[in-house]
Amino acid sequence: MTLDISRDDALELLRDMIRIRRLEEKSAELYAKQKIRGFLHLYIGEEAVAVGALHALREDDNIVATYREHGHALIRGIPAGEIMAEMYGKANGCSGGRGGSMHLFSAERRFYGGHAIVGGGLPIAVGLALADKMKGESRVTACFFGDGATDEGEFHESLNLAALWKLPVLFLCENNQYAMGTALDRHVSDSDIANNPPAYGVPADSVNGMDVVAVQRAVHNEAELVRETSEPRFLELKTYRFRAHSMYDAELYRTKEEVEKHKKHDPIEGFQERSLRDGLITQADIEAIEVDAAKEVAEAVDFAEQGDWEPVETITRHTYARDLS
Amino acid sequence: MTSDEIRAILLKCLTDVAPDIADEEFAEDADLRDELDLDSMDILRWVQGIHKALGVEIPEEDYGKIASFEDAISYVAARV
Amino acid sequence: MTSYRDAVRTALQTLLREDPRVFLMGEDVGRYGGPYAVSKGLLEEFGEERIRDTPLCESTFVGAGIGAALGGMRPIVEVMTVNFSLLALDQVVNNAAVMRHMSGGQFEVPIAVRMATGGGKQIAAQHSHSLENWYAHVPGIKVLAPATVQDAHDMLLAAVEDPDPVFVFEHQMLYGTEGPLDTQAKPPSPWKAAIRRPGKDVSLIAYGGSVHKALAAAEELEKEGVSAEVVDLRSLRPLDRDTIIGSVSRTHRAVVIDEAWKTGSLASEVSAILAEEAFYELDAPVARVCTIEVPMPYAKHLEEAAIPQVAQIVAAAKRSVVGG
Amino acid sequence: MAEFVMPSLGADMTAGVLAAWRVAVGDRVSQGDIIAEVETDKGLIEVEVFETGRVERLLVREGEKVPVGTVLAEIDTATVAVSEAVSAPVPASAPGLILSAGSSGVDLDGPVASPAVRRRAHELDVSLRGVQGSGEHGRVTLHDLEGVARSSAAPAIVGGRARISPYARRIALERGIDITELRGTGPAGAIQARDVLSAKSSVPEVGKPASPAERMQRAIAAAMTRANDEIPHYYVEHSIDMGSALAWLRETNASLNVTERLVSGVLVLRAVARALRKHKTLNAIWQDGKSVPSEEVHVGLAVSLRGGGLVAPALRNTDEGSLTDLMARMTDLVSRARSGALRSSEITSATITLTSLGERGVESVTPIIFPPQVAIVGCGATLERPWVVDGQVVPRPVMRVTLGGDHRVSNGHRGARFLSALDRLLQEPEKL
Repeated sequence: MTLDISRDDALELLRDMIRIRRLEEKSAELYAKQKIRGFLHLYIGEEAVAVGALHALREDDNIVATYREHGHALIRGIPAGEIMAEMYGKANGCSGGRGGSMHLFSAERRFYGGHAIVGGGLPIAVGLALADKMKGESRVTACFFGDGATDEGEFHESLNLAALWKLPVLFLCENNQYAMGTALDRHVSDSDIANNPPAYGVPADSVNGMDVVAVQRAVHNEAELVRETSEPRFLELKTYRFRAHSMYDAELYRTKEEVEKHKKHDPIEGFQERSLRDGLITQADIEAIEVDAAKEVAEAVDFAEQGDWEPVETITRHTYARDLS
Repeated sequence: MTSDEIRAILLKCLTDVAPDIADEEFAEDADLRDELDLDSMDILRWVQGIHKALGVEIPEEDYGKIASFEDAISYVAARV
Repeated sequence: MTSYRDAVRTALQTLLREDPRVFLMGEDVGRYGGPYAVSKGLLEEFGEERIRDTPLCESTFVGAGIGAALGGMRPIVEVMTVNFSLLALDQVVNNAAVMRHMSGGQFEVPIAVRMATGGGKQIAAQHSHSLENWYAHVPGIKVLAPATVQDAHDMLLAAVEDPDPVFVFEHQMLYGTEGPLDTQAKPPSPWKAAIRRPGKDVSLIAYGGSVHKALAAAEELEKEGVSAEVVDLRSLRPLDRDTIIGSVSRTHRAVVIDEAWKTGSLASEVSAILAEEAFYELDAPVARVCTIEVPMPYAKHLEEAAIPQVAQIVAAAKRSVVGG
Repeated sequence: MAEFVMPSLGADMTAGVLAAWRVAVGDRVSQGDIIAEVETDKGLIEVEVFETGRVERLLVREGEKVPVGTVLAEIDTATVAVSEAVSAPVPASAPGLILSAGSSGVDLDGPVASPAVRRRAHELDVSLRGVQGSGEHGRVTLHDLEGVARSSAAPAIVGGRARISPYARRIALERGIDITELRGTGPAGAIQARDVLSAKSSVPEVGKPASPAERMQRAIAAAMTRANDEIPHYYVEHSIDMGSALAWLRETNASLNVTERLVSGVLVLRAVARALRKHKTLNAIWQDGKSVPSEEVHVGLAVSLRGGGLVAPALRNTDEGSLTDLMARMTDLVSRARSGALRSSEITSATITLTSLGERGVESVTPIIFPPQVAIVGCGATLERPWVVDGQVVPRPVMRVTLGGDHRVSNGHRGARFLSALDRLLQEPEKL
C-alpha cells in the first residue's frame, strides 16, 4: 500500500525522527561519561509518535508531556542546544538548568513541560483546557502519557472531569507495553486501553504508533474533532521502547528476543524503506539528513559545554515572583 | 534651584549621616572632617546622599573641592 | 458587625464582579451554598460557569485549578477542609510550588486555595487536623491564617491578587464569630504579624483559631499582675521574624500557642527562630502550648483536654514569668 | 586512540564489575555495538561503545571491579574517519559551585559535597572551606556538616558553667556585675534578669538611673579593665606601602557608580580576613581556660559612636563574597551601630577586631584586645613617606599597622608573619 504523502512531507517526517534518535544516542553516550546525571529516559523506538502527533497539532495548541519528552520538546521547536544544556544542568538550558532531562519547559512554545510524577500532568492539561474554554479560545490541549498512568487515580478523575465539563483535551496514551518494569497485562485489568475512556463518555481509538503517517493522520482527525466539539477524546498509540526504561535498568522483565522482534518494526527504518520504494526520497536525501542531524547534535553538545553554571547566589531566584527576604 | 535650597538639602544629607550635628553650630568655611569629626565612610555616605537627592555625581578626585560646607554648596550649585 | 463567613463572601463577590478571570471551584460551593455557607447566593449571581461544583476528586480539581492559573485564569479553589487536601498534596508540592523555579522563571501559578482547618467540633480524628505547618514548610507557596473578620476579607483579596500560589486557612470555629469590617480602608500587608494587645512581661505568639484564646489568657494574666503581649502571626509563610523577635526583645519571654501537634509544628519553628536570633534576649526558655500528640478523640471532655485552652496558656505564661 | 571507560549507569553508581567482554583485541567495532557486560546491583547490563574503530588493548580482566571512569579498553579510531566524538576539553575550573553531584574531572570550589549538603550548609550559614568530610574521597556528609555547625556556634561570654539566662548574662556584662557572686531565684536556682537587676553592681549606683550611653561606657570600662588584668599583650608593628592598593581603588571607583563606591577601609578589612585564613591562632576565642580557634572569620569593626562610646560588631564571614557586597554590608553595619540598631548576635560573634584611627591623623595605635578575643589589629593614618623602591627613594603612601596579641595564645613571631601576609595581600588588591 503506497504512501499517499508528498516528497516534502516524507523528508520532513523522516528528518525529524532521525534528529530525535541521534540526539538520544548522544545523550546515552554523555550519560556514560557523567556529563548528564540523575535520571535519563530515552525515546528511541517511539519517535513516530512524537513526530506524527506534533506535525498534526497546531503551533498554538498546548502540549503537556512526561519525563520521556526529549523528542516532543525537540519537534515542538525547543533548540537541541537548549535541551542538551538543560541535561548538563547549565544556566543556558531551556529551564535554566533547574529542571534537567525530566523537566523541559518552554512558555513561548506552550510546552508545559516534562512531568516526572506519573499521571501528574493530566489534571494540569484539564485545567489548561478549562482556562481556554472559559476565555473562549478554540485551542486543543494535547496531553501525552504512558500506559502506566492509566493506573493512577488522576487518570480516571481527569477523564471524568474533562467529559463532565466538556473540555477540549486530547488524551494521547503512548502505550509502550511497559510501566517501567511491569508488562501491560500485569498492571491493567483490561489491556485494551482504549476500552476505558468510553466509560466516562470520552470517545477513544487506537493506532499503530510505529507508523508515522498513520499517527499523523489519526492525531489530526482526533484533534480537529476536539477543536470542533470542544469535547475530550482519547487516542492510544501502540509503540515500543528499544532501550531500557532509564539508564540504570538491567531489563530483567523482558527477553532480548522480544526486543529484537519489535526492532524489526523500527519506525525510522520502516518509513525509510517505504519512502525509497515509493520513489519519494533517494539514498542521497537520507545521507544529507544524517549529516545535518550529526551537525545539529555536535553543535548542541558544544552549546552545552560552553554554558555557565548558575551561581549559587541566585539559587532562590524564581521561587516567588518577588524575593521574600 | 536656589543656593538656599541646595544648602538645606546638603545639610539634611549631612544630618542623615551624623544625626547629632543637627542642632550643633559649625563653621561653614572650616574643613568638615575636623569640624564635625567625619571619617571617609561618613563623607562617602554624604556624597551618596547628595547623588540620591540631586543626581549630582561627585568623583573621588573632587573630594578636595567639597572640603568645607561652603565649597560643597558652590560645587553642587554649578552642577545641578 | 459582620460575621467571618460573610466577610469571606463579600471578598468573593468583589473579586468575581471586578475580574472576569476569577472563578470559584470546589465541592458543593454552588447549589449547596458552600459547606460552611460561605458561597451562598454566588451561583445565582454568577452562574455555573464561574461557580463550579466539582466531583469529589481533590487531586484533579486542585490540579485543574493550577492548570487554569497557568492558562491565564485566576481560580479560587475551595478544598472543603485541610483533612481532604491531603489527596491533593502531590499537585500542590510537585506542581504549584515548583513550576516557576523549575521552569527557570517561565511559568506563573496565580492560584488561591481556601480550606477550613482545626478541631473543636467533636468531628474526631479524620476531620479535626491542623496541618498548616505541612504547607508552610514548602518554598514556592505562601500561607495565610486570618484570625479576624477583617483579615478574612483582606487576606482573600491579597491571595487572589498575588502572582504566587497562596493557601488561606480558615479555622472552622471562626466562621460564626463577628467583628468590624471596613471594605474601603487600604489593608496592611498580609505578610506582617500584628500586635493584637501590647504587654511588657511575656509575648503570647499565636495564629488562626488560637489568637482569641491568647487574648483571653492575656486578660486573665492582667488580673494577676502579669502584662502579656499578644502577637498574631497572620502569615505562616513567610513568617514575620522581625515582629516576633521585636516583641520578645521587649518582653524577654515567649509562649507560642499552636493547635497542631508540637513535634515539627510552626510553634517549633518560631521557637527555633528565637533561640537562633534572640538568644541574648531570653530570660526563660521558650514555651510551646500545642495539642496533645494523639489522634483527636471524639468525646467532648477528651477533645477539650487535647486542644490548647486558656488555662494552659495562662499556666505556661506564669511559669515563664514567675519561674520555679 | 579513543578510550572506552567504565560508564556511569546511574546517579548513585560509583563502581562496576566487568562481567564479560563481548569483543576481543583486533575486532572491528562501530558506534552502538555492545562491547561488554557490566554487573551492577540491579543485575547485568550490556554496555555500548560510542566510537567506531579497532579494539587495540583490553586493560581490565573479566570479574574485576573498577570505579566508574576507569579506562577498560583502547580503540584505534585512526583507521576510520573520526566520528564527531565529544572532544571538547573539560572546563579547567568551573566557576562558582557545581549544582550537580561533584564529578571527578572538574575542579570544585571547596571539598566534594552533594547539592543537599551544600544547600544545608547555605541554610546553616556555615562555610565548607577546609572541612574534612568522612565520606568517600573526603566527601562532606550531612552528619559532618551538623557537627561543624554545632562547634562554631557563638561562644558563651564568660568562662565557667553558671546557670544563667542569656538575657541576664548580657545585662550583667553591661552593668559590670560579677555573676559568680549572685544567687539565682529562677527554675533550679538559675540566675534571671531580676537577680542581676537587684544585685549591688561593683560600680556604685549614683543618683538617677544610668542612661544607655553611661551604661555602655561602664560596660566598656569593665571589659577593658578585665582585658588589661588578664591578657598579657605583646605588640608588633609593620609599615605597609599602600600605593598599589590606593591606585587600584581610584581606578575601580572610577568605573563604579557612586552607590557602589569603595573606601580604602574595606580593602584593609578584606585583607585582614584573608590573612587570618592561614593564621587561625589569631582568629580565636579564649574560653574555659584555653584558646578555641574559629573555623570562620568574623572581623569585628571598631565603630566610635558619635556621642562617645565604642562598639565592635562583627561582619560575618568577612573573607567571603564580593568587595562591593562587603562594602554594602560594612556601610549597613556602621550606620546601624551608630543608630543603636545592632542585633545582640552581631555584638558577640566577632573572632578578632580591626580598629583604624588613621582618619584622625594619628600615625599608629596600640589597641587593647576585646575579650574573649585573642588578637586585635590597629591601623594608623596612610601618610606620604620616603620609601626605597628598586634602590631609589620615592614618596609612597605608607600605613603603620600594629598587631596586639595575647601572649598566652601566640607570640611576636606569629604576629610578624601575619603582618607580612597582610602586606603581601594588600600588594595585589585586585585579588581581594
